[in-house]
Amino acid sequence: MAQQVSAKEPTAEQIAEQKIYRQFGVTDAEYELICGFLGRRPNYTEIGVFSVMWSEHCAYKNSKPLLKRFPTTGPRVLMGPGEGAGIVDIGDNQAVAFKIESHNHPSAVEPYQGAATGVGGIIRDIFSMGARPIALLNSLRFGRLENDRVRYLFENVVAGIAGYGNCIGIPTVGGEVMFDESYEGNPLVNAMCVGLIDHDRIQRGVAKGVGNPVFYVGPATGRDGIHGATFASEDLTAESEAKRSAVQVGDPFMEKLVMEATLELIESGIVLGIQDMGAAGLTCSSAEMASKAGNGMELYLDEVPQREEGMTAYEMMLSESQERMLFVTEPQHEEQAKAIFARWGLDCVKVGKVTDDGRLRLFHKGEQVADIPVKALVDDCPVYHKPSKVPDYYVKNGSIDTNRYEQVLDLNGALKKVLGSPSLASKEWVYSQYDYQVRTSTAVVPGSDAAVVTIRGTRKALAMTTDCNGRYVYLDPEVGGRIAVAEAARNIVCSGGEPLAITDNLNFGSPEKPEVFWQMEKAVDGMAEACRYFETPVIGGNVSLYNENAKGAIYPTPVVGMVGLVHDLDHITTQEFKAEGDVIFLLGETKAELGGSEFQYAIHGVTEGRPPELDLAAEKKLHGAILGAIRQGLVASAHDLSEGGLAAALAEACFGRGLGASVDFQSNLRPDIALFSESQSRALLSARPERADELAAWLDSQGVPAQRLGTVGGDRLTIRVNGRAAIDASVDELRKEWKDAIPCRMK
Amino acid sequence: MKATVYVTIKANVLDPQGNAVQNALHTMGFHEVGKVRIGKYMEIQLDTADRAQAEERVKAMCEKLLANTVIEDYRFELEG
Amino acid sequence: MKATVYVTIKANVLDPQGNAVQNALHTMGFHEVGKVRIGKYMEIQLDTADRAQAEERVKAMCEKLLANTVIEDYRFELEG
Amino acid sequence: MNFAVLVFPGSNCDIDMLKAVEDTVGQPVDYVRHTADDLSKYDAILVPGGFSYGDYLRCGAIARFAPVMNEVRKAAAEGKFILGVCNGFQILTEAGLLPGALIRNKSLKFRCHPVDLRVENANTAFTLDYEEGEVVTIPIAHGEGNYYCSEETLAQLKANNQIVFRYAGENPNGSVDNIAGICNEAGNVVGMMPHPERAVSELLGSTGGARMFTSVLNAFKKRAESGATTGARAY
Ligand SMILES: Nc1ncnc2c1ncn2[C@@H]1O[C@H](COP(=O)(O)OP(=O)(O)O)[C@@H](O)[C@H]1O
Ligand SMILES: [Mg+2]
Repeated sequence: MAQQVSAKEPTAEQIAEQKIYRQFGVTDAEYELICGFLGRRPNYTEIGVFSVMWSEHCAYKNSKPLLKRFPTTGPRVLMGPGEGAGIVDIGDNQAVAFKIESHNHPSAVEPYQGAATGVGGIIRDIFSMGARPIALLNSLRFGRLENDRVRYLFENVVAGIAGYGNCIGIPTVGGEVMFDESYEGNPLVNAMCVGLIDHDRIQRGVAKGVGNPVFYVGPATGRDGIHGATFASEDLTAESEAKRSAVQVGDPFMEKLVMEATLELIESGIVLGIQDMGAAGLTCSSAEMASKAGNGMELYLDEVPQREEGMTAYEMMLSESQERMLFVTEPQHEEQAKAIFARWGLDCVKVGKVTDDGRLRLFHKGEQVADIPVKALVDDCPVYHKPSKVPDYYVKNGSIDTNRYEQVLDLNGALKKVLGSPSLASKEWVYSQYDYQVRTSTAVVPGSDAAVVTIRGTRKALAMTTDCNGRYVYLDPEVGGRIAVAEAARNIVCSGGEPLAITDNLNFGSPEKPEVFWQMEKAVDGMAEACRYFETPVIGGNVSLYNENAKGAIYPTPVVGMVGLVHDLDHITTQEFKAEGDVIFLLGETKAELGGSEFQYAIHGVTEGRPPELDLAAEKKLHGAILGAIRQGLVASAHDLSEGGLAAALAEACFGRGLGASVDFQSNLRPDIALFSESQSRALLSARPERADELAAWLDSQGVPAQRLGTVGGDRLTIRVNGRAAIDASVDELRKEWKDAIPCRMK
Repeated sequence: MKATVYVTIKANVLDPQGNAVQNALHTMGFHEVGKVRIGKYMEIQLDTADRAQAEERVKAMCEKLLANTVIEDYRFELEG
Repeated sequence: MKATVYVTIKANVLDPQGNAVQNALHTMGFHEVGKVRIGKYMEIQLDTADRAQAEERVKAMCEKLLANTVIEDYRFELEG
Repeated sequence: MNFAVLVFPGSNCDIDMLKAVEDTVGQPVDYVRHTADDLSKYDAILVPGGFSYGDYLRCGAIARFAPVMNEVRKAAAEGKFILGVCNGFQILTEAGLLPGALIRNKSLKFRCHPVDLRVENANTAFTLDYEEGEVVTIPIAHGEGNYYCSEETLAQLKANNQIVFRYAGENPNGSVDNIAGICNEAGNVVGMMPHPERAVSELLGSTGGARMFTSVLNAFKKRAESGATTGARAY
């Protein structure tokens, strides 16, 4: 093929001879395959395009076999995995679109921009479906706050999320933050966006209609976030330094304009296909859109708006400059589309054409610089079934007795320590930096089990949460995976919602390590099983692998983002006790389960043994019972039991309104174990005294074990176990430990 | 002694703020305006007389705190 | 031509960012650091050759947009 | 009574403001874009929160040059009712319609939470329905809400009773004299950092802001009854 490449770029021959493709993460075998698809050796642009399309991020080459194990369909699912976001029906021609995505590695390098662009990316995934983004959540993991770098990362990741979400005007309504050595040097930053859409507005990323023009919208393309390997082979001269890939910087103001204009464009009904430029930028969006339509695409790279001089085809195709979109419309709608964008002060530039030959062809400076079968890029990446091996630590943990710790007698002290552990402590320091109320639809603000966002013009609302306890997953990936789904569902149910579906973010170490691959397999199996059981299919997600630090892989952390439907505003329920005299019930069974608990970590300084068990049947029964009780108006407050067990849950329920409680817990366990065990499938409900008997009868009829613990009132939390004093502390004093834990460490 | 520190966004890194100001100046009729880049300007009083040491210390401050060297460049002057 | 604009916070106006940086530098062991003031540093490319006119135009940009004279002072240099 | 809610590129509390008008007083209300050159139809102009032009350079600095601001200036001079909330307040100070400036929060952090406000002046068009000294709960959500003005300006604000709201509890941003909201000398232009439009229903946490909307409707009615159409303190 006749072609001109910049003098600096290696030729196809050099790429082959010097095995330059290896620097792009392309293996020898993959390189041979690529040569086969092309019928010749790839040039520099082509190998670049292949390398990003065949990366784990785009091709899921190590995780595809696992993702197939997830249930992805259901009566409500309108769009499953594969598009920007999954979509679930919520009735009345309305649907909810949501997805989660990670920005772990960018955030480790530049926390503010890494987190900000992570938020920007997930928002584009939602509005490119035609959905109006209505809420954001984020799931974060860091090392211990005693470490300077960890505090720097935490401070700036939170600021970056706030900076982007606040500016664009989408409320950040929930999430989670946990701290553990395991994440030191490799923080996890997962962002989730939820949007609302009418059924007939759903868009897909398809390049429909041979001959139709392809348009580019958004800011000019710079050398942002290009494959690190690119310049690694060059000597560092001043010139190459200036050309080096730059950190992506987010511009939420630009994204706000692009979002409003895009939604207006979609509303006008002239869009045939649209996709955002996320990972692998122009390459991924063009190839995927062509592939889904079974078409090809030509791109004229000279037309692509460029921020810097002298950009090569390779650089333009791989750039990850933010806030850009690609869409296809019919030629006669060009002016209309341009007018819409102009109203928002944006250019909309024709950069290509849909073709019928199934090839992605790139033209630059009068030459064809790439010619690749689209199918090879999108569908033909080899899929690997990595070897899997049971890790030694897992076997060893099987024989550890987590009840062998000496009994803790100072339970007041233990509760304070657990409440003051940053993972469990109040996250107000985080969420008070987020505008969680913009759009005036947030009915349950951060601080309860799940956030609840109302849907204007209806009596309905959406409950949403993210959950995953990496310690449990580490100790037993299958059980931990199940618990992640179960806990998310429990949070939704306690807020008055019916769980609809999940999106997941599989954060793991290197899949090349058989022990890590085993964790992935088992976790996915556990999650898949729970999703089937609760009828909450997986409608989309993201995989982030190679999360490793000097000490090895992070805890396996498959974050679950779940959305539930609150059928009526009257069902919205929060976790805090509401009034003096209300009767407190504990639902579920408490067993001696300290493995992976916050108590084990905070008091005994270890994470070992097996995590709590999860009985799917018991869990589902619990959900039905709670939701039924809420719908009958029997429940004043509902709070699921999770980290910190019964003692922490009672304390948290007291904090909201500063109301105390006096309870007596009947248990045959040692008091410290009884109060801090993290047995699953439990929740605390409170009811007006006059409804208490009715609630008890209802729970009994549902076959859910329930214990009447005591009553709400006063300004102290008093817990007895079998009539014997265990904890007695003022709510204020406890709240101080819980509230100050993070701010004090961040001073 | 006084240190004056200039922190600028690296040449190839996007400067949304600079872009917005550039657009605003155009809208206001300042058509002669080309690229606008916005950085920080800091004045730091130093209680020291040792210039060589100050040089080293200010460099350390820049690297550690004042500039984010992943996306920013810096330079400084000492005076007095 | 290039204009370099310096926008500084007026002496009697609180500079929360400057104070925070000052405290942070102390905590980091830079005890010689006295007052820290943080302003803006802007580089503006100008497509003009007329220096006197540029002087006047940049002054107008500063007064109108680049500085808020309720809280900020500015000065600028022209070059090239 | 006709309400306008201004929309600048980057405004994001425009919807909330419009819905608040509908939900509290049910009067006709329109979005009016930053390019509009005629506000004569409107009796009240609401400048909503958000991040106009990304809040780049300084909050509200660029928005102040939007074409519609000339009309806002005219409307202010005519004595029409103008309320700037959060970014709207910042725009009004940048535009010189209100004295002072809003600088970064002392904590350097964005802060979003409910605050208690004391009503200091219950005579403005937007606070008629409150009692002087009354404490109401209204949320804030800002990173640059630290009100600053010179001592002379502060003395004038006090002398003219231009301080409309003060933070009653902890001062969340370090503002001079705990100021949360002020008005111009004539009392027809009010700016405040807290968001009354977010406090109009129990479902969303509080109703402390609802009376700002009923107030201005009452002010409008009073003015209509008295026959006055323009001028300071005409209500
Ligand atoms: N990163 C975050 N962003 C926003 N809200 C958060 C974040 N982290 C925690 N929260 C909020 O704090 C509350 C407590 O969180 P968490 O302890 O994880 O709850 P649970 O154990 O019920 O899942 C929740 O309302 C949650 O949404
Ligand atoms: Mg919970």
